Amino acid sequence: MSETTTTPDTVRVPAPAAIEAPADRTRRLRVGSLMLVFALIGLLLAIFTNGGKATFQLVSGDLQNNLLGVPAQATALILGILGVIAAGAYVMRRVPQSYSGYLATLLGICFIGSFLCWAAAGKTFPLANQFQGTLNFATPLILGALAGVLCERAGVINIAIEGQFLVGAFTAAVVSSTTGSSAAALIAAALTGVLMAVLLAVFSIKYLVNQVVLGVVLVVFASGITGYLFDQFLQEDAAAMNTPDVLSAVKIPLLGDIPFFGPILFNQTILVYLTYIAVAVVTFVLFETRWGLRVRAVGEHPKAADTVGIRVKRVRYSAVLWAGVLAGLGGAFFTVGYAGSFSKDMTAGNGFIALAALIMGRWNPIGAMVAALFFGFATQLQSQLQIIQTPIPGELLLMAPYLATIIAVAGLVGRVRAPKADGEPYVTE
Amino acid sequence: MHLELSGLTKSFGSLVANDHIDLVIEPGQIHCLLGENGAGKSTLMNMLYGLLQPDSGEIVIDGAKVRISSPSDAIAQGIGMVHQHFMLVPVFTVAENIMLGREYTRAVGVLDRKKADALVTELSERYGFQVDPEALVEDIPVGVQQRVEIIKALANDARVLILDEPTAVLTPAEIDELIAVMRQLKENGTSIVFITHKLKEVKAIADTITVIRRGKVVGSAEPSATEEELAELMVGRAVDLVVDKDPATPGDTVLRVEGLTVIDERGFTAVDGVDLEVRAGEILAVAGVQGNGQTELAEALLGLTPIAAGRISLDGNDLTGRTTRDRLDAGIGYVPEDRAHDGFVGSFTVAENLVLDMVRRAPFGKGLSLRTDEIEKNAQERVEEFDIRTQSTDLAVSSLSGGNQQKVVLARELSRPLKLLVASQPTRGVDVGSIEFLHTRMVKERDNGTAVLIVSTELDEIAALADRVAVMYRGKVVGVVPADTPRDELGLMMAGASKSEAEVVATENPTTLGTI
Amino acid sequence: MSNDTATEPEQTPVPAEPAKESGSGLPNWAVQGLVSLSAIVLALVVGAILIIIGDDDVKAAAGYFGAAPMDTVSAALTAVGEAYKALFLGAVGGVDQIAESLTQATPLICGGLAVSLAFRAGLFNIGAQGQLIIGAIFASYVGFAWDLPPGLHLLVAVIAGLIGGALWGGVVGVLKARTGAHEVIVTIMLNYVAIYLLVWLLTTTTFKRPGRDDPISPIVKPNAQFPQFGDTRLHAGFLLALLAAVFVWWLLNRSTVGFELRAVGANADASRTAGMSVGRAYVIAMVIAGALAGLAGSQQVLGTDLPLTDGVAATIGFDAITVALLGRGTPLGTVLAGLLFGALNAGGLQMQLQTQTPLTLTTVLQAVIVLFVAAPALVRSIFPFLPKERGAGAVLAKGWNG
Amino acid sequence: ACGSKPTEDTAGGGDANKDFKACMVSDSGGFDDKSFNQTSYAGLQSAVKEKGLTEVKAESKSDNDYPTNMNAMVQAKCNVIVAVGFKLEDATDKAAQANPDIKFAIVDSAPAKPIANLKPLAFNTAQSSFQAGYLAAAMSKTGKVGTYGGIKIPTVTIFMDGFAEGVRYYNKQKSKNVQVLGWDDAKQAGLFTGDFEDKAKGQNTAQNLITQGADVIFPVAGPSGLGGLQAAKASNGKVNAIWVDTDGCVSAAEYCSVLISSVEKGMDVAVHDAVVSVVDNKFDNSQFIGTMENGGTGLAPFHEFDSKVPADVKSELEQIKADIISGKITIESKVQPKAS
Ligand SMILES: Nc1ncnc2c1ncn2[C@@H]1O[C@H](COP(=O)(O)OP(=O)(O)OP(=O)(O)O)[C@@H](O)[C@H]1O
Ligand SMILES: Nc1ncnc2c1ncn2[C@@H]1O[C@H](COP(=O)(O)OP(=O)(O)OP(=O)(O)O)[C@@H](O)[C@H]1O
Ligand SMILES: [Mg+2]
Ligand SMILES: [Mg+2]
Repeated sequence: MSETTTTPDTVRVPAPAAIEAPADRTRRLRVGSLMLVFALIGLLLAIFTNGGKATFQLVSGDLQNNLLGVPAQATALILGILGVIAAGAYVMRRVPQSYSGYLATLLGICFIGSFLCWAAAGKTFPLANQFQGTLNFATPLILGALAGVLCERAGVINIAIEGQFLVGAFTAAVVSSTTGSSAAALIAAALTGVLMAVLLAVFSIKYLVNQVVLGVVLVVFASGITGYLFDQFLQEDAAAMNTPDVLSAVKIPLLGDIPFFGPILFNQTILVYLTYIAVAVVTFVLFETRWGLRVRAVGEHPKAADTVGIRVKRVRYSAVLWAGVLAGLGGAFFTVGYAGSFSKDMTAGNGFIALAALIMGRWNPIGAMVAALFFGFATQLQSQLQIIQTPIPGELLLMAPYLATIIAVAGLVGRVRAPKADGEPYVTE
Repeated sequence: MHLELSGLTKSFGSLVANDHIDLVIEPGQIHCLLGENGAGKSTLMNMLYGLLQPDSGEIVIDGAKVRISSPSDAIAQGIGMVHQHFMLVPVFTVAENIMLGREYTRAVGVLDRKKADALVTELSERYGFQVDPEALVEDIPVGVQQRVEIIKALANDARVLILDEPTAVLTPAEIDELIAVMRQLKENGTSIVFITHKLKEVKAIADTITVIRRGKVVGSAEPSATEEELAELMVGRAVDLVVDKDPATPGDTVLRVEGLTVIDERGFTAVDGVDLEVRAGEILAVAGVQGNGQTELAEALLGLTPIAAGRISLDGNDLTGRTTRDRLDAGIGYVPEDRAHDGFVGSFTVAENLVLDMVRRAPFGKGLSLRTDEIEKNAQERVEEFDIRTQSTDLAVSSLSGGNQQKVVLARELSRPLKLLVASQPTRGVDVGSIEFLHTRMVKERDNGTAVLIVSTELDEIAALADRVAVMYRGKVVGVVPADTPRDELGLMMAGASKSEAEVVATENPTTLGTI
Repeated sequence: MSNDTATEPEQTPVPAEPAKESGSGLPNWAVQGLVSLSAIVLALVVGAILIIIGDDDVKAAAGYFGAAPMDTVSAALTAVGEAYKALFLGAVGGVDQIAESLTQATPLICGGLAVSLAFRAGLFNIGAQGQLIIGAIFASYVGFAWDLPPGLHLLVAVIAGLIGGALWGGVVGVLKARTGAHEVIVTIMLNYVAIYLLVWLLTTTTFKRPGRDDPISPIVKPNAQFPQFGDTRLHAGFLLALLAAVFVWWLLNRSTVGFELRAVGANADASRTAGMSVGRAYVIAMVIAGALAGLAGSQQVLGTDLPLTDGVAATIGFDAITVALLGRGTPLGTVLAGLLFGALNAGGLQMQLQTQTPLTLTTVLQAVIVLFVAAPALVRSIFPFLPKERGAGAVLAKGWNG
Repeated sequence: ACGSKPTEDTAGGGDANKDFKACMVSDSGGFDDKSFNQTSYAGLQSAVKEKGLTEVKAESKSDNDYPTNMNAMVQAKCNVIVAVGFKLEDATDKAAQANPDIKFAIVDSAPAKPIANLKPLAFNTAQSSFQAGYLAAAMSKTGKVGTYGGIKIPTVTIFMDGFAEGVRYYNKQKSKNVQVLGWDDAKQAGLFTGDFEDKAKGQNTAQNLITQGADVIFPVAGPSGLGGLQAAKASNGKVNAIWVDTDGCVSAAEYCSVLISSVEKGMDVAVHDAVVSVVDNKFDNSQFIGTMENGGTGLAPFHEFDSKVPADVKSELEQIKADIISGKITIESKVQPKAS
């Protein structure tokens, strides 16, 4: 065969730098205008920042010592200008496309920086506590979103995270109260998470029920059943059934002594450490192991997996059930992991936020974690701002995390692509 | 391996797709299966591969009766299959796709990617393919994807290899390459079942030919039989393989494309400064290997893909930047390349699909309301006119066979007055009988004075239809040549040679198919 | 979901058979009805188990189970019997009860239609709750703050509710069309924004009831209220809900717009190729879906005379999703499912009143009914004598990618 | 406390008035809200027990259920119907007007114009919250105390108002500068979690107050407020809390160790009295306003803190009580119930 007759692997040549793909251009303008708006708001805030110092707390729980004072307006201005430069550079295509993510991140940091200088001018902003609270809010969201990642990578939509949270929270509380063992509580929560997952798996994989609605129904079911059992049992004998022990924080030597982030990240409960491990493990397993390869294959193209001898349904079952473990543990956070006793519907929609985080994170474990942290950060920020009192009305602050998510999704994340076979049952003749 | 299928039967609902089929595949033989669209070839092979379970009948391998209840059983029996529709995970790399199901792992199930890469490299070298193990499948051209499919089947050391229409997306040169591989395998004792609609290929390689019609074996033929004989056996009537057509009488320029450039989502140049003209009453065929920008060119003409530069005009009216709706209204008809993806809504009925791009205009839409009676009337007329084989116009289009689905799309596009018809791969995977009809219709459209632009990778089709041929390579038009340019020359130009180079090489190096 | 939301033939090789008759000779709708009835029976069995577990008399009798096992059994039977009798009579035991069931069904039907319609266009509208809240705010404001002649006032208030819901839904459609923002995220977030918006509005003098500090608005003026049927709570909004169902049916099956919505929902690529604007279809679908949810909100404030409070939407927007599934995404099915849920809600209240069975049991019952109805194969494996339905067996599933 | 006791269980008062039906409708919070529904229900139960009545109760799951449940009660031929919460106002007014023979009472609300057979029960919890503020300020070591609410509504902010005023009073009396975090009664702006369910969020919110230095937390957020108690408990003795509505050492006993006291809103007493007045034929429709004077609101016992609260603080609290009753101390909160 002569050289000329074989087709090369790639027939496309990269476009010359002078010509921008229309899709890129649209994206650049969309993201760029959003960045510019935020950069200008940042600058404007800087202009209206009071003189005086903005003080930031650097060690969690300590508001007397370890403070960092900065001249509020000057700092805000510098950050504001930096932000405008970053946004400008992006919009004017002054840096290669591949750096645009860094620019957006830089702008984000600048914006939050000038915003905080503005809000904290003349006051003390608990910076370490900001991250501490972010982690508190994000932990169950991360576990829930990871559960979603596992399910959906295998092609099963999981809207039932909220339901899994609820039963996990419920059982953890009951088991901890009755046995006094936190380990038993966590295991029981994981198991009931799996039980919900069994329902999800059987009805979607075997009975081909529409998975979106199935998830919603399971949430209703979980709310109903935990509510009913709460009414009939926990309520009658709260002392015996609903007084769980809350996990205590365990400081990790060395890591816990790292300045600033050490005490925040490494003086936590076992459940939080499990969450870190889960992010790493799910990422590794999904992308580096045989099982992960198969999970992703059945979520993208189940028939192709079938033709190479993979038992599609079995892989899907295993992924959904493992996801149940994670979601159940996420539920345990609400009781034994953090807040103690169970109360009706106490997960208060967090499962749906986890779902949003999973989509926002593009079905990627790390992405989902970042999205969960983003949401946790926003929620914690609004709570802290309500305390230090800013000119922003409290009602608006309450909406802010949700609005911020919409802005982030519409402005930055844009179109996301789910695993191709996500939500589609695999039927063989 | 001696493989015997006896009395295999499979029905889907009331349709008997395979009706007591007997077939013997001898070791080291290339066995061709021929049949119309929907004859039941894939169904038969899917049963052999464990994807479908036969209702009755048995499979005997080397004298022993076996039960193949899943693809893993088939793989264990030494059966490999290249499926008609790619069974590749687009977001995986080539190596990942090849090791899927038989992964190389180190401790605790951790993938050993190096080993998989090495295997891909080794196999590609053994069979003379060029495949990058690290490339994502969705980023490589279909021709290369087809090779990945073949490597995947070979990696299992299959003793029986089923190839279900592997050549539909290959260039003549690539087909030649594949034929060489098949011969090499055959020499090593591998049996091959080969399904194709291209009779030339059958004649070039088959040891045995079995013809299936409507789920039954209707006979066998010798490789020496003529194409006409084979076609007649398949379709059950005489088929005219050459389209009767008068020379074109081109009128004014209808479509004018200037400097058209398309950048795809990944930032690659898909169409690179293309200039084209199509005149009323002529058929311009755009030839090229899949993935060289023809798809994007056609989509850009319809406004389905945004363009980075250039100008498109129809009858002198600038269409650049107009919506797809506007372009359809301006008189462009469009037959997309992937019918199930872009051509019709599978769950909609035949009648609904026949008005898919016309619901808003009279007589089908009146104000906001839909005139269901008119839609039904139209459906009856089109089904009649285009001989669409369906039990009812209320059936979902997805239940029709590929050829009939294609007729639905074509019938719809030709049922309104057109200035320009753009048809991509109008007969891909369609059997000879239907091809004959579809070709005749397109020529008729030309004769009515419509400008026709056909995008095709099939040289047969180009030869049958084109008045002029534009060859595309890497997004550029490498030459516009007369319709009677020899196949081998066209093939070379499709691989990037200029016309003059192609002329020289083609005479020195004739290909198998080019000379038949 | 009905058959025609199926995906590409490649991915969902479930045969779409034309047969209108089942294997047993029964028409398909009859078979579906039988399966649904069996599902309800099964759900009641599950509910009975929960009632028995939770019942105090049974617990007491179980304490001496060894001595007199029949006591436990009879206590269990009594508990279940009484609870279900109350449930049944509470739902359909008389004119008042039926009227109550229909009243409860009214917003569920409209909400269910909002979810179904979006579904048919390939969108997951988890945001009926938020759309309903905004609809209620608009309708209520026009109802209590404006003065208009009879008839006109009601009309304007209903239209305001439609507009409110349509705006809230439209935002989702526009964001999806213009930026690709996933509607699931946006609708979830907008639900929260809507409720916080409502809570905030209720602290303003514009919305607060004069002379009161509580976050409660005035009741709409009589001119803006739906006429009531006799002295039941049932109001003309119910007829409007039925009308809405007819409208949705017409829209989906007999209008050009609906044709395009369905086409986009079933195959967006082919629709784009056929010259339809997919983005526009998303916007239209979400605007209409939002308007339908907004109508449900208006029915809350204009029909049942509820003032605006933070609980005016109850959980209707979420229940609507299950109603839509139960109704398989068709208008008629949604109406029937809405009626069933309304009856369960009304009956559930009576059940708790008479037998002190917690309302959470109704919630469980509703969820379990939907689970069984959605999985006919499961029901059939429990009741093997049920005839088979031909064609669409299970409710077809569909993925995120539309 | 609450449960599904069989209705015929009338032990205590015998069944002297077995035909007398005392009924109650909850708002959508349900009878297990560890807050006003639960407390009101306790009052109903005690009246039932004392007088040997028959109890009927209906929980509402949503706003939709109020008229329905109210009608059901009328249909059940109740002698007295108690509605819990301002959201039931419309349904209650309507039922009361249509059924002049039945007596009604409503907690936390009042009809625009008095209705002959409807007795409004209101509570000036700002008074005892004032004491709570004073107590918190006195007990604070850091000089900062914190409060947060569920949703910004008067029944919540009335506690926060009183609390803030009490702290201010303490500062004035003692020339101290104890700060209130989470509520500025002048601006009527402060810290809210946005709902009453999310316990974890409540806890985190309390944690944010603690970080800012608060060592006494006053959560006014129902179950979400329990999260605040959990945050105090997790501080290992550094932070304590004051509960609202009921005596927290009874309703949320697991947190008793961190509860200095609770602001009791005597809904149980008021409901009990209203029901009993009907039984005894002494019903009148005048608005009951629970004050410190009539015992309708007050500080709960100190329980485990009894020894930790200095004696002089205890006596100062008594003095404050007397001064509020006598009018010497006036509370400014605008959301205090006004006698109608
Ligand atoms: N999963 C299925 N459900 C229902 N009918 C089916 C199914 N698969 C195939 N059929 C029907 O069975 C018949 C045989 O189909 P088959 O795929 O075997 O044809 P084929 O010979 O491979 O055709 P082609 O040349 O187009 O590939 C067709 O009529 C087809 O419509
Ligand atoms: N659910 C179904 N119901 C009825 N027929 C089906 C169904 N799914 C697939 N088919 C039909 O089975 C036939 C064989 O499928 P296959 O995938 O081999 O397509 P095909 O006809 O060969 O098309 P192509 O020419 O595109 O390869 C097709 O005609 C297809 O329409
Ligand atoms: Mg085939
Ligand atoms: Mg084919």
